[in-house]
Amino acid sequence: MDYTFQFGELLPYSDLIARGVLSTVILAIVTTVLGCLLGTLGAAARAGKQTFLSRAVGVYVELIRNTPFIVQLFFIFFGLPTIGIKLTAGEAGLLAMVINLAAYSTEIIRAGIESIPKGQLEAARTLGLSRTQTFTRVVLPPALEKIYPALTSQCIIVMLGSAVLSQISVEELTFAANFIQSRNFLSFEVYMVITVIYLLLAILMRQGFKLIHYFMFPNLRARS
Amino acid sequence: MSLVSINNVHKYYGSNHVLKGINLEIGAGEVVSIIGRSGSGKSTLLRCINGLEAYSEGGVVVDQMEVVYDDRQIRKLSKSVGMVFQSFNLFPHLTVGQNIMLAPKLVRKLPESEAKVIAQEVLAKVGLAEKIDSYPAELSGGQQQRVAIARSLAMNPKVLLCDEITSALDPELVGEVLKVLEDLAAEGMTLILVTHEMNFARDVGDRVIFMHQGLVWEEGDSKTVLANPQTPELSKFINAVL
Amino acid sequence: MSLVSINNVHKYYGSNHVLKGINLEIGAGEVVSIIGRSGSGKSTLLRCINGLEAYSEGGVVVDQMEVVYDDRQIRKLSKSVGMVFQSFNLFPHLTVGQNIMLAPKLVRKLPESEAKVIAQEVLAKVGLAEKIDSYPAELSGGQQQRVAIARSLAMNPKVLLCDEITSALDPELVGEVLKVLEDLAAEGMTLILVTHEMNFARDVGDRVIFMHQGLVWEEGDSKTVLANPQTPELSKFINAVL
Amino acid sequence: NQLDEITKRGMLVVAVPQDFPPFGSVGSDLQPVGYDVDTAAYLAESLGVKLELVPVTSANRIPYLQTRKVDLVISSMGKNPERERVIDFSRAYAPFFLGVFGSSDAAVASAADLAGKTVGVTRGSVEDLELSKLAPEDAVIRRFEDNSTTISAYLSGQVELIATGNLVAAKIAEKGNSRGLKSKFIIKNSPCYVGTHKGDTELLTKVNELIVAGLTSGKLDELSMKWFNAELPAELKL
Amino acid sequence: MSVFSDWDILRNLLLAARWTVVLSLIAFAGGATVGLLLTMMQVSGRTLLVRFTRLYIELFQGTPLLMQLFLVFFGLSLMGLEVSAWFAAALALTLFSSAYLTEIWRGCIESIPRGQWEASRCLGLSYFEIMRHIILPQALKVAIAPTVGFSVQIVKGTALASIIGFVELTKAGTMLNNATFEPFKVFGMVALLYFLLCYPLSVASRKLERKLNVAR
Ligand SMILES: Nc1ncnc2c1ncn2[C@@H]1O[C@H](COP(=O)(O)OP(=O)(O)OP(=O)(O)O)[C@@H](O)[C@H]1O
Ligand SMILES: Nc1ncnc2c1ncn2[C@@H]1O[C@H](COP(=O)(O)OP(=O)(O)OP(=O)(O)O)[C@@H](O)[C@H]1O
Ligand SMILES: [Mg+2]
Ligand SMILES: [Mg+2]
Repeated sequence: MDYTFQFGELLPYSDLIARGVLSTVILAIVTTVLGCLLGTLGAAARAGKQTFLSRAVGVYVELIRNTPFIVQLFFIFFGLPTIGIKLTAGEAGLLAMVINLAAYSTEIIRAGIESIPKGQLEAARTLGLSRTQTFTRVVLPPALEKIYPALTSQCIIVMLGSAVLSQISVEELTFAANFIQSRNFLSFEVYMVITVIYLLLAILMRQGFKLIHYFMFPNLRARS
Repeated sequence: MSLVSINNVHKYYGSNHVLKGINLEIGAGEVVSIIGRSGSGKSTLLRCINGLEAYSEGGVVVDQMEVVYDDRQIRKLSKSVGMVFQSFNLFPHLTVGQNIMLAPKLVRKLPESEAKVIAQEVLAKVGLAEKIDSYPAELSGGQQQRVAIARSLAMNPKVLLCDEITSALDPELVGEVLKVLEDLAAEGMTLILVTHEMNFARDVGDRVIFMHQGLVWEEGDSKTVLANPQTPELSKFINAVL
Repeated sequence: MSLVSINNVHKYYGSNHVLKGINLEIGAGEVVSIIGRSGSGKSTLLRCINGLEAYSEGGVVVDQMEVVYDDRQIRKLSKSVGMVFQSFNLFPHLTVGQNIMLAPKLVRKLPESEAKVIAQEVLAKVGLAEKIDSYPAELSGGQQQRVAIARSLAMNPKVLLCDEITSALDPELVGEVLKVLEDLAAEGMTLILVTHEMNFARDVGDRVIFMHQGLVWEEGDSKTVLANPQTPELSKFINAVL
Repeated sequence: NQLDEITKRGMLVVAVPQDFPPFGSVGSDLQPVGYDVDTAAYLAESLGVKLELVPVTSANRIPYLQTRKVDLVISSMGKNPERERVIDFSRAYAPFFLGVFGSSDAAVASAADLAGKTVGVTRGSVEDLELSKLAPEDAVIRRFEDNSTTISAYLSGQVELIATGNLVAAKIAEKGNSRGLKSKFIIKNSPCYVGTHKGDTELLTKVNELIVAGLTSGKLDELSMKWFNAELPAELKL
Repeated sequence: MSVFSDWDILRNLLLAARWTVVLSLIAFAGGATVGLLLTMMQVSGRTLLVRFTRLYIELFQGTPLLMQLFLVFFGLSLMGLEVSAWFAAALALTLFSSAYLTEIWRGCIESIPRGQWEASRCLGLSYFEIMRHIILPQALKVAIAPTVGFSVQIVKGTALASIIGFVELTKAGTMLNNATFEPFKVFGMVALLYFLLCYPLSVASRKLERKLNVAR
């Protein structure tokens, strides 16, 4: 190998990288919050009786889960304007990420809801709790607790998926990588560094989720 | 007038005829034990009394309320009928106190402070006052079941239904739960228990109901019935269990 | 010389001192019941006898083999010590016959035909000869447990360890499993049972060992010990269970 | 050396654009066609070897060359000092005027007018580098991965203006899209060069020879007529 | 310049979809092979092997597939290895899918109750025999549904190979969009084709899962 690495050449771009990290982090946070929220609503619709709504949510989930993220992104960014819906690159990217996470979290949370023993529901009913009260007070918290690891992983997967947003000019972390690469041609160095940053972000995100878990589920804390 | 009145109740699961015309009158303060083989319809009967299951025919009246399988009605009923399950069904994410206070706050609309007082009262009654801030997972099975009883009591029911509430417990923990039931019976609570604890049925219960193939096969004063079974089915059952 | 000899065995889980110096000699043909509260160390003791668990101190000798926690040794030991579990642990993907023949073929290196003969023999012994081609899921709990016993017997062990093998069964199925044990005892098999079935311990067992807090708290002839407990702990335990 | 290598394997591997008409685009069978493609064919033919085309984007064409995935880049590539540090350039083989283009109603006549406007450009292209220097602070430059995305972004209305080559713009306008595409101002005259791996001197010399030959023989003029509807400008032939 | 009819678009997309399928199959085969190896390492209980697998999984699940593609594609070349878009895509997808498959399979093996191990050990079976006769046959059955489910992720993952210039369904889509400027139609068709590839797999996975749950 006759190649000398020139990681130092990246220093002038540290600003750009920092900005990329910031947008990736913001995208990840907003997506996580909105996606999980929508996912909960979707799961609630799916777990109830077969209605038009629950079926519509089902179709949405299948559509999203069975097509690649990048195609969804292109469709939103390039396709929707032809029918009069114009979103900026940032909006399009965020929208794509949110509908993606929402679809996956709908399925994950639904699985959690279905794993709650019927006895819990019956106990709540015999105590006189209404349907909504039963769902929010008795079913949802332990359901979330059960699927928390799966949800964490999915949120991280979607965060990593944001790398693709660079394709439509969203200035996130991969955009920074590609930009620097297009200026100094040090592709390997750049991608190496950015990959490590993604790894750190993923680890950080997992830790963050653990921290939230700690406060959200005090019963588990008590047990350990 | 009787507190629980069951009138020719039939129940089908698909084509499976599970209850084949049950008639029962249970007065306030009675302690009734329901015994019988697995699949004889004991749980189904209990679930028809509190509206968890819709019966197919006949009628059930509890505390002058017609029991129908309908959310609104079950809510109303929940103030008169408590139920304790074999598998406790405590809410794992809530502390003992929160488990107990949940329904009084949401259904009886009591303020936190009053609910708390009630929780302390009922916990004291089952001998677990000091566990109010523990989580269910930190308790033994017997303690969990006692909390489940306390949770039902917090709604101040007129009748408590218990479906094999000691079957999931280690033998040495059974006693502490039965003790609580005994105390409740002594205080005059109406109890309807599905149970395999023959000694308890005999010593504490007033009446025994032996179910067989969806029918009340034999019933009467508990000491008499258990000592002198009239049907071969009950004799056989008693021999198998004891 | 005794078949199982346990010499000052200690066991820690982390800082939890679970067995605090157990000494026991069990002769060939003896039927020994181990009783005691949950957490007193009964299961742990059994698991130290067959090498499933490493003990921290002391020594266990079974059939003149030192029991050490080591794959090779457990393999050798498996020819002398059988074990039956509370939860049966049959292999769900194998038929009853395959369940039984697996170890004879792999460990004792018997040819298929011989293993088959053995399977038929042991199944007949537990009264399930006709179930040889069923899958475990097709059997009742009592039948599954009898298959599990047959599977152990197929290795022709000198001593059979049973850990609460009737606790997971519906009350009316307990009898059929105890019957099998009784037959085995009558044939002279050495049995060490952790059990809550006091009647069985008294009527079939030779010796009762009451464990408490990781110690052998009281032991002796089963009828004597159960009729005249010497310690308040055993009295209390017997009252709770009966 | 690389020239011998090419002769030995009997194959010239060339990076060409496929999203940059008229230099390189795809026919209905998705095979690349265009001026660059024909130029590559001419070089291969003159060297007496077969031709293998590798479609690239502006962003990845230099890495392709650096990592020797291709022998030559003939991809409407302009020259600048940054690039000259990492690869070598031949003499120019095609004209190229970089400009900013937009619909007729966009009031832009110079770089200064870009203030507050959104301009799409292909990341890493010469127009990107030049525009990044010229554009005022508050102009929004949207950088896309490749020319096709840049063009799509303009056509779907995601950007108001794009910076690209005059010939390319003409080709897009030809498509008859409702937005139209008028020249606003010229950024730079940046003719196209063939790129070679740094230090492949023999290959570079040979390529230069062949380009000169093509210019004098009229071969390249012929291609220019075919793809640009005009002869090559005189200064290119000097 | 040529004019594309709707049929031309569809025809080209269908032709390109072949490569999506081929690449998916290669990635799955590669991922399954490496994944099997890693799973064995992980359940072996050897500290060093377990640590290595954990690191491997952390690495490939913690970084974007896109970056893995870039690094393989440009990185290996720098080390003097000839890397085609084909090879790079296949390798990156193999690394990516093996990491996930390892996790899935380890979960399946660990889902077999401890009692099965203990009963087997009491019967005198060796570690290898227990794996071979007791654990793997049961785990295999559990693993089928999630594995088929994950294959959807592989098919979708191949879409990213378009970014390093591999002409599969997505790349053909962008090329056609560029040639026709009908993004709604082109990407709509692309999405539809992916859906037709993936949906049957999703349904199969769900059916299998339900069937196995009933069987137990
Ligand atoms: N949800 C259900 N759907 C269909 N059949 C049911 C359902 N619940 C109970 N059954 C059937 O109804 C009959 C009576 O069941 P039930 O649970 O009332 O019996 P049980 O006397 O409580 O028995 P156990 O002692 O096992 O609890 C059984 O044959 C059972 O299979
Ligand atoms: N794998 C383990 N890790 C840590 N602690 C354990 C483990 N197994 C058992 N213990 C602890 O060891 C003690 C004795 O457990 P053991 O299972 O032997 O009791 P036991 O008498 O069999 O009780 P039970 O009647 O509930 O089966 C208990 O305090 C238990 O919590
Ligand atoms: Mg029942
Ligand atoms: Mg035990």
